[in-house]
Amino acid sequence: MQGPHPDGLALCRIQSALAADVVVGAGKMDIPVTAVYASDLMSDVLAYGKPGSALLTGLNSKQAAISAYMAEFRAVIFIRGKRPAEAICKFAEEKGLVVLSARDDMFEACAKIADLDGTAADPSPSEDLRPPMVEEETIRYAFLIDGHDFASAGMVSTQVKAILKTVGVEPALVRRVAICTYEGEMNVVMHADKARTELVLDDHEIRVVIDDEGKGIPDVTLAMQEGWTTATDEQRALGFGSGMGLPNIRKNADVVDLTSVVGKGTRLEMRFRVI
Amino acid sequence: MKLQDMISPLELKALTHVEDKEVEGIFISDMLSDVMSSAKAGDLWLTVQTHKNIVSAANLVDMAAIVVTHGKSVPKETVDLADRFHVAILSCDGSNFELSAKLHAIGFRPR
Amino acid sequence: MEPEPGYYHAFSINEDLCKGHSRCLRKCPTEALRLRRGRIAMISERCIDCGECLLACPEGVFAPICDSMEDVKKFRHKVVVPSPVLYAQFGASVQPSSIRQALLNTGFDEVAETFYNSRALGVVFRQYIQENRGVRPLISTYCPAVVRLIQVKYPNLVENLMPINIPREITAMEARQGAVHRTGLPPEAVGVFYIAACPSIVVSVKQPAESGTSRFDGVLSLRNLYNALLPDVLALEKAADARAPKESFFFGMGWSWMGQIGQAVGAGKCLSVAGLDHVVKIFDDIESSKLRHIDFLEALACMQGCVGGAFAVENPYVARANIIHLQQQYGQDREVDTEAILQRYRAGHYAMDLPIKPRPTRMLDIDLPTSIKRMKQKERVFAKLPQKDCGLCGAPTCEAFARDCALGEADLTDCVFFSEEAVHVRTR
Amino acid sequence: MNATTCRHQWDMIDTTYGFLVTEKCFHCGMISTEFSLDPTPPLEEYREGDHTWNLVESAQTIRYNLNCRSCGLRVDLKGLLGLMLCTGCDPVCEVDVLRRRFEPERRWVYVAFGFLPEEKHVQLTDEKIAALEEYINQRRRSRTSSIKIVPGRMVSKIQNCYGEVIKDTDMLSLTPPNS
Repeated sequence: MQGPHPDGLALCRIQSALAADVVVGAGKMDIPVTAVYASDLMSDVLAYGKPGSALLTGLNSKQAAISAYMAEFRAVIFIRGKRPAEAICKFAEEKGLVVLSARDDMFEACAKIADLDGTAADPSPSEDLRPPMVEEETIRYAFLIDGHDFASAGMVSTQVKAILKTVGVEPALVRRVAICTYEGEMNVVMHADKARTELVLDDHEIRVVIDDEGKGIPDVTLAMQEGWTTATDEQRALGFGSGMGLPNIRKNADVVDLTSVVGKGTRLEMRFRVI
Repeated sequence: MKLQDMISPLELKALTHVEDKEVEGIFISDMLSDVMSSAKAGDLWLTVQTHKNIVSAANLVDMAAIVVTHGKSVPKETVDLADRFHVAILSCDGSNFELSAKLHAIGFRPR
Repeated sequence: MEPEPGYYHAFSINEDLCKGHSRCLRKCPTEALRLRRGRIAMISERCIDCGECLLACPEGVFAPICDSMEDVKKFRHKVVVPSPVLYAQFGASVQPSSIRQALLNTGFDEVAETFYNSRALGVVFRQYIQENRGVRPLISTYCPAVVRLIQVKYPNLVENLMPINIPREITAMEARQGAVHRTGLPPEAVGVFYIAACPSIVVSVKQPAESGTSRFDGVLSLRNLYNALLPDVLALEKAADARAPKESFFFGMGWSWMGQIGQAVGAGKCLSVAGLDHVVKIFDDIESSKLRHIDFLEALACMQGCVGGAFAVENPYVARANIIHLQQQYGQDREVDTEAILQRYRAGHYAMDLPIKPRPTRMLDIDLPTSIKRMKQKERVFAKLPQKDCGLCGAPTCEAFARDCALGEADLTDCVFFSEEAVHVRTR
Repeated sequence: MNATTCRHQWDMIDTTYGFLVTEKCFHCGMISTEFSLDPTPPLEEYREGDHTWNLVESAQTIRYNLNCRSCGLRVDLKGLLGLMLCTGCDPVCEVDVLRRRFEPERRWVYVAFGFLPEEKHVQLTDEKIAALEEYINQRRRSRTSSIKIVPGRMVSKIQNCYGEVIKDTDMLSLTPPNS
């Protein structure tokens, strides 16, 4: 959402454009919103809504306020003069959500907000409010690994595994990812100070990136090759081999990218195709 | 404004046969109750709903067409039912808000 | 509520008795239980029949479904195979012979014991471990709840399950053969029944994990049988007091508490674990390939092992002390003919009929993109939940509630932290 | 102007959003429908006489009345549960017979359902249904197609009916209605 107006549009400008009543949050009208999400379908709001948005909706129900809160929206604007019930206001008040009630219908309200564009001195703030509407089915998780913390080694791979199982990734693939993540995690615990692990999952690929701060690997090619020569068939049959971390990763991941700067750290990216 | 004149500037994709109708207003909602209460004949209905009962609602008040927004894919049974009752369904990748802004930008004003 | 078709469960749920304590929700290791609209509901495919809910519920909402003596009487020749746990239920001084006699008095024609096969399988396990060096650790299939847990939550570990049959099933097979031979009756006229210490065994007989058929014709609950046996056992004991020398009785290494299977396999790279909480931790480690140096894992669902089963009457610690006492009195070590056992092993006598396969459970969605969408919803909901796991929404944890919401099985407003209305519903 | 000679010009008035709650007694199989203004439907089963009511479905819907802007005649539609488009599922059903007859002239048949059980609720009279039909057709302003509204009692077997009812199911849940 980085556009010319990273701060977005102040709620008071929307409120005056719509001549909307401020139902909750009169003191918060200078807060900016960075996108507008116009929908009555709360499952979508929750899945695709961007944090910092304003929700325009005709669904006058507590679910609207709860979903907006969970998706980290800043405001809920009820259209067509719908006035939220006491329970909704109370919830919004508690959670710091601004609630407006506008008389316009959804199209008029959208058009007016988009039109604020023309009155702004700066170029096109409305562009900011229109982030590309990509309902991308991607999910990301981040984990931290502490180097030298042998007691917690394996925690990240256990979490990664649990996530993949819940999503319903095929068990054999889950295991490959878990083994690679475990090996990567062990490398961090043994050789680095700390690392950030990222899991990115979409419908065609699983990516695990382990970015560590540590001594680094002097010869990446050698590190990768060493395993190839020493790993026995038997260890391969087992799916792992003690001290065979990298080759084991290479065997279980579809794409491995290892880059390292001596004295700084190592970045290990492992990718797995989802069939 | 004619429905046919909106298809290309708004990058709409027709999923059914589209009769050339006059679009008199824009109605955005994902609730059939709202259609019952507030939609007008001749409105273009923007929604993310794709269940086949949208055909039932759009037909009752004789809306100009249904535009399924947010890039939702529309099940075949909905498209089939729409064709049977001469209800036009189009789809687009943009959000309700984005499409509103575009409609406004191409000069559409409700009657 | 009837369990969904497809998965047999060893208990029925009497909703009318449910007072909404929700103790069972927290105890369930697979999060298979929910309180929906003030009533208990079960997600059938998640349930592994461990019996934790039975033990947790003060109201008796979960009633075991077992066979009765009526079912036994349908057979012309009736054989009973007691769980070794049975002998630990009547005190340390009660003679096993009295218990066996009491069983015969209830209407059985024959009592067959698992002790010998438990010893024999120790030999077989050792041999199998030696011959098969691939997958490690190999996991015992003795506890049906653990086998189900693997099928449901650890499908990858199915290949670690040791494909050797268990003592009770082998005993049932041998007992039937023996009875047919002695009586001349056709095999179907011989009824072989097990006395189980937990519900998971009932399920393992009614719907074996390997989707074959059990060698048993039915299962009786130890708890149900206990009251019928007790007066008889006590009377027999009284009468037996006068009778001098104690009957020699082969009371071997029955597998009734944690460690006994490991002990049967022999020292070395064996690991024993009991209690589902601990089993789950060990399984996580195995999946991350942490325990590759372990050869054999004995994993039991109940704390302490089978003496802690939901159908057991005696306190598991007392039961264990009783068994130790019995073993000292009646001798636990009798030589087994290793060569004969190995010969039978090679002939396939101990092999499992069919391989055990994973049991698919409901994911967020079959379609991966939809599933990912639901996962995002779940994570967003979870991030904003109080994370106090109060259980008032009817789900055991906030995490489970978030997942239920994403699946459309619960409403956001069910969380009492978001809606006061929900409080009234729960406090009925 | 006299109400009987007035060419009514209908407006929708008294629009109220609420829930259409469908409950079933699992002992006798009887179905009961109610319009509820509570923000959440009843969650628990409850007893009422011989029946134990369980929630089958709760959908959002609206209730409204009609008012003639020329003569001020009001038509109370409290007895109207909802409208359903007949899509043709039972060839022996009278509604389907009508549908087949009217389809070539683009006259679409909708069923106006009343609440259940019938004896507990005021049922829609033919006059009210006629007024509703008139209102809808006036609202449509179409010269090429029209709407025919028939009473719910015309449906031969409600259990076999697969028409599309105008209501909002699952709006409050995270699972979209089409999944």
